[in-house]
Amino acid sequence: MAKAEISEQDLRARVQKLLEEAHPDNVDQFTFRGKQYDHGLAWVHFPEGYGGLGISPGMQAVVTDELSRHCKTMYDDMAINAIGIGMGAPTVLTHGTDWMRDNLLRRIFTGEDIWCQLFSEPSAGSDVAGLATRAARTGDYWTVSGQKVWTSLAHVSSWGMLLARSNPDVPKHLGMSYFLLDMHSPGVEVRPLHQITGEAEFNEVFLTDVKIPADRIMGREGEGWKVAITTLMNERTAIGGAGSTRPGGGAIGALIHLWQSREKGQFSPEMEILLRDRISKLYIESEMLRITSQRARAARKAGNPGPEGSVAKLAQAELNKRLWECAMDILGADSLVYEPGYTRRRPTSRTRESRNALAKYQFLRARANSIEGGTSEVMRNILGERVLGLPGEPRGDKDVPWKNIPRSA
Amino acid sequence: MAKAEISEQDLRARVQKLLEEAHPDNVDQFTFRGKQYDHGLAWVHFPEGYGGLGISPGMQAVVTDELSRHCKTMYDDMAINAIGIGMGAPTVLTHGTDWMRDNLLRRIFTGEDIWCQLFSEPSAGSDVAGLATRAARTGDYWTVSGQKVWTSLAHVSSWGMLLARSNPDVPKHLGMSYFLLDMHSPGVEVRPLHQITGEAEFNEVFLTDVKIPADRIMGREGEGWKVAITTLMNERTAIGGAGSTRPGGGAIGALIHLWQSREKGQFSPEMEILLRDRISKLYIESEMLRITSQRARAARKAGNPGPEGSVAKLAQAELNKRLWECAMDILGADSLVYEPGYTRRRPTSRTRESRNALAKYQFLRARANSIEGGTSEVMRNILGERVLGLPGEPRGDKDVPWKNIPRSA
Amino acid sequence: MEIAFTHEHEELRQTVRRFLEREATEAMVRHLMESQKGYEPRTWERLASELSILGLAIPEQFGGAGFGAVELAIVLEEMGRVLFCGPYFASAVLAVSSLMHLGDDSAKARILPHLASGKTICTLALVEHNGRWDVGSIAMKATQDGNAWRLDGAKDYVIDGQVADIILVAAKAANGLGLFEVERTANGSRCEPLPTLDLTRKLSKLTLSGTPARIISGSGDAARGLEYVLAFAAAMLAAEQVGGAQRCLEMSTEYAKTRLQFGRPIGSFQAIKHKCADMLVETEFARSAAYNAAFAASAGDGKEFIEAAHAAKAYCSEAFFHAAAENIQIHGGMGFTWEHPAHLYFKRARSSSILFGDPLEHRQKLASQLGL
Amino acid sequence: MEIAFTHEHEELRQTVRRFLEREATEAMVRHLMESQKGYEPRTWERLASELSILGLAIPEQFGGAGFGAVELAIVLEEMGRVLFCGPYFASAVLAVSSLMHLGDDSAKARILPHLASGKTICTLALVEHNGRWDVGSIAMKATQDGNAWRLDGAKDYVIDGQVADIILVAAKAANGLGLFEVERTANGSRCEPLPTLDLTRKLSKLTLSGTPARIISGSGDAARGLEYVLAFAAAMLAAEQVGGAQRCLEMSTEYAKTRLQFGRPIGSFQAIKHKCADMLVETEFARSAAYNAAFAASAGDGKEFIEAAHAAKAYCSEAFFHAAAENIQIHGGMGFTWEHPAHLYFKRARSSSILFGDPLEHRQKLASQLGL
Repeated sequence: MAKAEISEQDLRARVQKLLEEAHPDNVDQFTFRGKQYDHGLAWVHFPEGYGGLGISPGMQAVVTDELSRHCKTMYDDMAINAIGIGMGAPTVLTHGTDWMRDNLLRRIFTGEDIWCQLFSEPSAGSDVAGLATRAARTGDYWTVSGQKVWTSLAHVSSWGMLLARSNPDVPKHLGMSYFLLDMHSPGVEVRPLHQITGEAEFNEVFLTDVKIPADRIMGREGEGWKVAITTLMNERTAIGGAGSTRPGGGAIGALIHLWQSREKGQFSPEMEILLRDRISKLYIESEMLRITSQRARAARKAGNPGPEGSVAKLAQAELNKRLWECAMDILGADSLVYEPGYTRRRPTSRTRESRNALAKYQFLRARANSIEGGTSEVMRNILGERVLGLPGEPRGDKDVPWKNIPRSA
Repeated sequence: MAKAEISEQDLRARVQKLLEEAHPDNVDQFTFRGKQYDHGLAWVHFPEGYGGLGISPGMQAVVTDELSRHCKTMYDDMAINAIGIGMGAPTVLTHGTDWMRDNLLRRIFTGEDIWCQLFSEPSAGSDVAGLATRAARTGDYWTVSGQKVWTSLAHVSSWGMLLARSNPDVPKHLGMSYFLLDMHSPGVEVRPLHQITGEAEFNEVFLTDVKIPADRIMGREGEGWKVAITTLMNERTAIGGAGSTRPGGGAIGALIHLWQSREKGQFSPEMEILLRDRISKLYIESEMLRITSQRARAARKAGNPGPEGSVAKLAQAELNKRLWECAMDILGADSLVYEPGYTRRRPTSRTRESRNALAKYQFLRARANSIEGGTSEVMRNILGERVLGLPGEPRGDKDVPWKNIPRSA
Repeated sequence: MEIAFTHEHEELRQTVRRFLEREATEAMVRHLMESQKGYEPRTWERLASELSILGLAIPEQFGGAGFGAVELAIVLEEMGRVLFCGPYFASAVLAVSSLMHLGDDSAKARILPHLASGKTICTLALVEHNGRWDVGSIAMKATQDGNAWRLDGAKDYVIDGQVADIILVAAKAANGLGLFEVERTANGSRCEPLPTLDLTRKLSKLTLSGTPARIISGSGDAARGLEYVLAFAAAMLAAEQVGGAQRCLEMSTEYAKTRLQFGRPIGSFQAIKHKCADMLVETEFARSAAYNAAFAASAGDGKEFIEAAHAAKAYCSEAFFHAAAENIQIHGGMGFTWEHPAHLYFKRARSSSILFGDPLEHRQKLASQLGL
Repeated sequence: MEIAFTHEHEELRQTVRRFLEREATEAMVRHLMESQKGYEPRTWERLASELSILGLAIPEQFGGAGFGAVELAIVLEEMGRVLFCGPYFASAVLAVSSLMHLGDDSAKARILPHLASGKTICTLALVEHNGRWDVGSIAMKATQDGNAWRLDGAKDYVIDGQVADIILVAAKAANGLGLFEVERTANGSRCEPLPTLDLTRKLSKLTLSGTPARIISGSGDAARGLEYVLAFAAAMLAAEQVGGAQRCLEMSTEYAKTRLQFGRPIGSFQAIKHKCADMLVETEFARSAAYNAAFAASAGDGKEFIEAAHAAKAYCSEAFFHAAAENIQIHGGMGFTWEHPAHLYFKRARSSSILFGDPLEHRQKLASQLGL
């Protein structure tokens, strides 16, 4: 807070100083990003000493800009440690212990420690707070058993943000605690979970009598839900902000490209007109998604967050499915073929594939858009209740002890 | 039951005998239909003495066929007394007193007494059983006060089938009674209710301290809901069975006719193709509605009623709206005009209007299809719960006294 | 291009909203929709004197406020909310943009000040019997007779023609399309009201036989200018549609909160709640579409604006219609009565989706622009 | 025309269903979809010996059961329910109907008995690289050389070509289209498996270079006959789609009854319940569409059948795809895993909607038939 007076020019000078000490084109990732952290240029809105300068988050763009002017090597936070940087770091900053802040934040930023999130369970999907993984205290340890699912990056992670039930005798939102789990602890088993595409983006994580030291809790015992909200808020922001940022870019750009490179004579003139109308419609909706997201950002900046942000997650999921369905229709009979065949790989980023193959992959992958990060049904509830103020449903799971709530096996 | 052996030939002979006694081309409606009733040819599946012969309802078609061979004047039950014949008569037969059966059925069939149904209330739409019209017993009379709505034909009716709350201290389905209301009783006020089309197909009926003799109850006190189910079942059957009965007939036929008589040059070639695809799609759906209804009839006949019947009501309502929207798009700019302007008439049957004017009327009128006789939302609940066996919602209005249930003003 | 309303914009919106809440009540709308003229002269006068919005998009030199598309869009959105009855769209949008884009200096100086003051009401007559909003379809004939012109032909669906003092008529002369000024009461001019589906917006049929007219679009071909005016009208109508959609969403939400069935508010049922959520998404998208077109219009009249206008009219038409239809459904039987305002929005939505081209047409034109 | 199944029809359905419940389990489907051949020879043999359904639509004189389209539709609906893997559609539907409709007496007598017994597997190769199911697009060249014929060209998306002993190939001769019999292993024939989106139905690409062939469609032009075969295939595929849609509805309903979230079955939430209700409506309509086409086919091959076939393929494709997509959504994350069968139906639905023409094409052809 003391440094609110740092000017853009000053900030650029600090980047220059960093580059004099370590240049990403000359040293390795851990070294360079470690220095970047030490200079307070990792996440400038964090406090000094924790990789920041205590200034407005908008100023991070200045750092990025200055780096891009002088470096060929540019690191992408999302590629390095999406969950650690996007959700782990803010959660540690807000709810972590001093030990955690001092020992974990730097390694999150450098990418030395990859992080994952252990919230969802097979029996608790939309109803995350209904989770059943048990944590029981014995002496200086918690003993945890249960099963987590949809855990990206678990197979390469050092740390997991674990939400577990520490007290089944109180209503469900009140009986959870939030732990920092060393993923190399005995009793942690990670198995790949293959999806409709054949790939395993996610994992299942089985926890069997895993011991967690008592000081690895974030927030207090029973306050896990509150801490989880911090994590989830950062997830929603990430997802809601997606979509194309320029007219005709992103998925709609790919669709138009597919259309424009169709083979002559592939369609009858009538079919061309029908498909053209669909593409035109999808273009309009993609534009409106882009502009609505832009309005949301502008409103947030102006301190007037409106409904535009929550709208984007729902709209994008539904639009994306229809968009890739249209792509398949443009491919026509070629969409019967799935070259080069289904794989069992673990994708990090998409490799260079033919335009057609990529469209088919996206067609399948898009089905998850209306499920992951909140189903479209849950999003409609949120819009209806939190934005429009409509009343909730009568609930039988709110004021009763968790153990008395009926749940799936 | 004794007459199950009546053959088709025998039945035709009975019609011949009727025609010798009274011929519809020579005598008036009341006289002819009175004789038809006396001969047991009104509704042949009713018992002897009540306008029937106790034989299968399918045999009514033989009567109609024989009449149509020999008479120019053919009466349409729906035009004469839709509610009395369609719903009143079966209810009287099943739940009425001897006096009612002896004195009312014949006059229902002749059309001397028009009937209406007094179930819906402003505060009880989808939730008919939540109704608030009060009936209190004092001596030999019930005193009734409240307001009914959506009452077709109330302004010309002699009798109304009235559902009212006789006991507010028990759960809602258990506290209703079913009355036969003389519509000319003091305290009954009928006001026309104008709709989106400007017309008044329906009425509001205000009941203020209306006295009903105690023997005008159908079923027992508190059993009104059971009796109402008989009435409503006959309503659903009537509505569910609607739709075109031959390929390309009914609404879709009208739509195609509109399309084929469009003016040359009204649309660009692209628009023609886009509209043509929509019409083709609507044609397919209309066909599937027709065939599904036909399958439902066949299944009922074969004693295996399946889901096809309940499906038809929902599908028809939704299809009809889209169909007339398409008609408006075919009319294009002409759909801006509503010739000859909105009227305040009370329609009996549609008068001969221009095709375009009729389409515009239907476009507006169709909006009610997904509301009247059960909203589409209620129909989806019924399909989900009664046909697919999905669980109901948790309910707060089932086991508590009616008077304790929150309701709209 | 960024969509960002200023503090002044918000003030304009609030001022107009407060004014309309008093002056354009449902009772007033119902009164005017049954009337011949379709507007209330005292309210009209106050739009000029109190709010100064009749000349909102007229330059100051011609007596206006010197604003543009963004400000007009704000006013129209507010008018759309309440189904404002009056020739605002005809006079302050259609006529002003036609004059500004096509009119010669003399016409501007002669007419615009009177439009700004509200003393003269003006409209544009473009589309003809085939109902295609398309300058290629214009058949009205303009004949030069010395310095004077005469018009022959018929125009259909003339917005608020019944009360226009001056009608701007697009017609075909020997050397191309021109825009002509005609007095409604001129010799050989007949302006008949049409019975409209949407009672809140009056339409007329205009028949001209040898009617004296004055050319105001100079000697060149007015085709491109008229095309711009059509796109501008579509963009502005889209803003009006957003207001209508927003109001339908509000009515539905309000009703869903208070109407009880089965012992609970109907808005607690997902069937209703999710309908409202979808309406919200579509209304927000419609807002983005209309604002985008308005900001594009104030930035220029090039390709970016034309695309934005097509997208806005296509999207907003469907969003408003859907919201108006769902509003009836959510209100159940009551939403279907004449007494309830839901049908007024439904009819407005249907008619607005046709005026200045329906969604299919705009999507096609957009597709052509995009080279699809 | 009335749709009325007899008692015998119901028996056939039950027999086939019981057989498939044992023989076409999910485990078997997963095993076969990963295999090269894509079918289990022992099961195939039992379809002939136990159920006698390989020759269901083959006349008794050629060793078949002498039934027709309605019976085939029943079998296909049941196979569609379980994603049956095997060349039934290729051999018992495509090849048999091609031979019955186009084949000369000698071809019928030579081939049909072996199809009925299951000793020979046969398929039809019609569509080529452009993927249009349209006899006008056929470019495969047939050259007469004395009494012998040779074929040159390529066919794409040949269903179960990888295991066909005989492939019926539509090709262009000097005097029009003809249907030719080719052995898969003949000289100059190359049949390569394609990596398919839908693993439960194998497709091949067939390349012929001077490959010896026998003409079986006589000396006339086979175009109209091939068009009938295409319509018949579309109608039969529609029946298979109904089975798939019905199974998706059942899976969704079952899951919605048992899966608890927020302390209650998810099927008690209207968001899920109404999805299921809409799936039910569409599945029943799809059933009407497919049955109608099957009964029309058994009644004749005229205009009524052609219309019914277009309507069925258009409607059932969309209904199955929608049911399969909703089934994934209702199952949430689990429905998106490889382990759960939902994705198998989704991929089958997508591919079936393309095979033999997508909904847009069929709606267009129907519109032409109706004179729209």
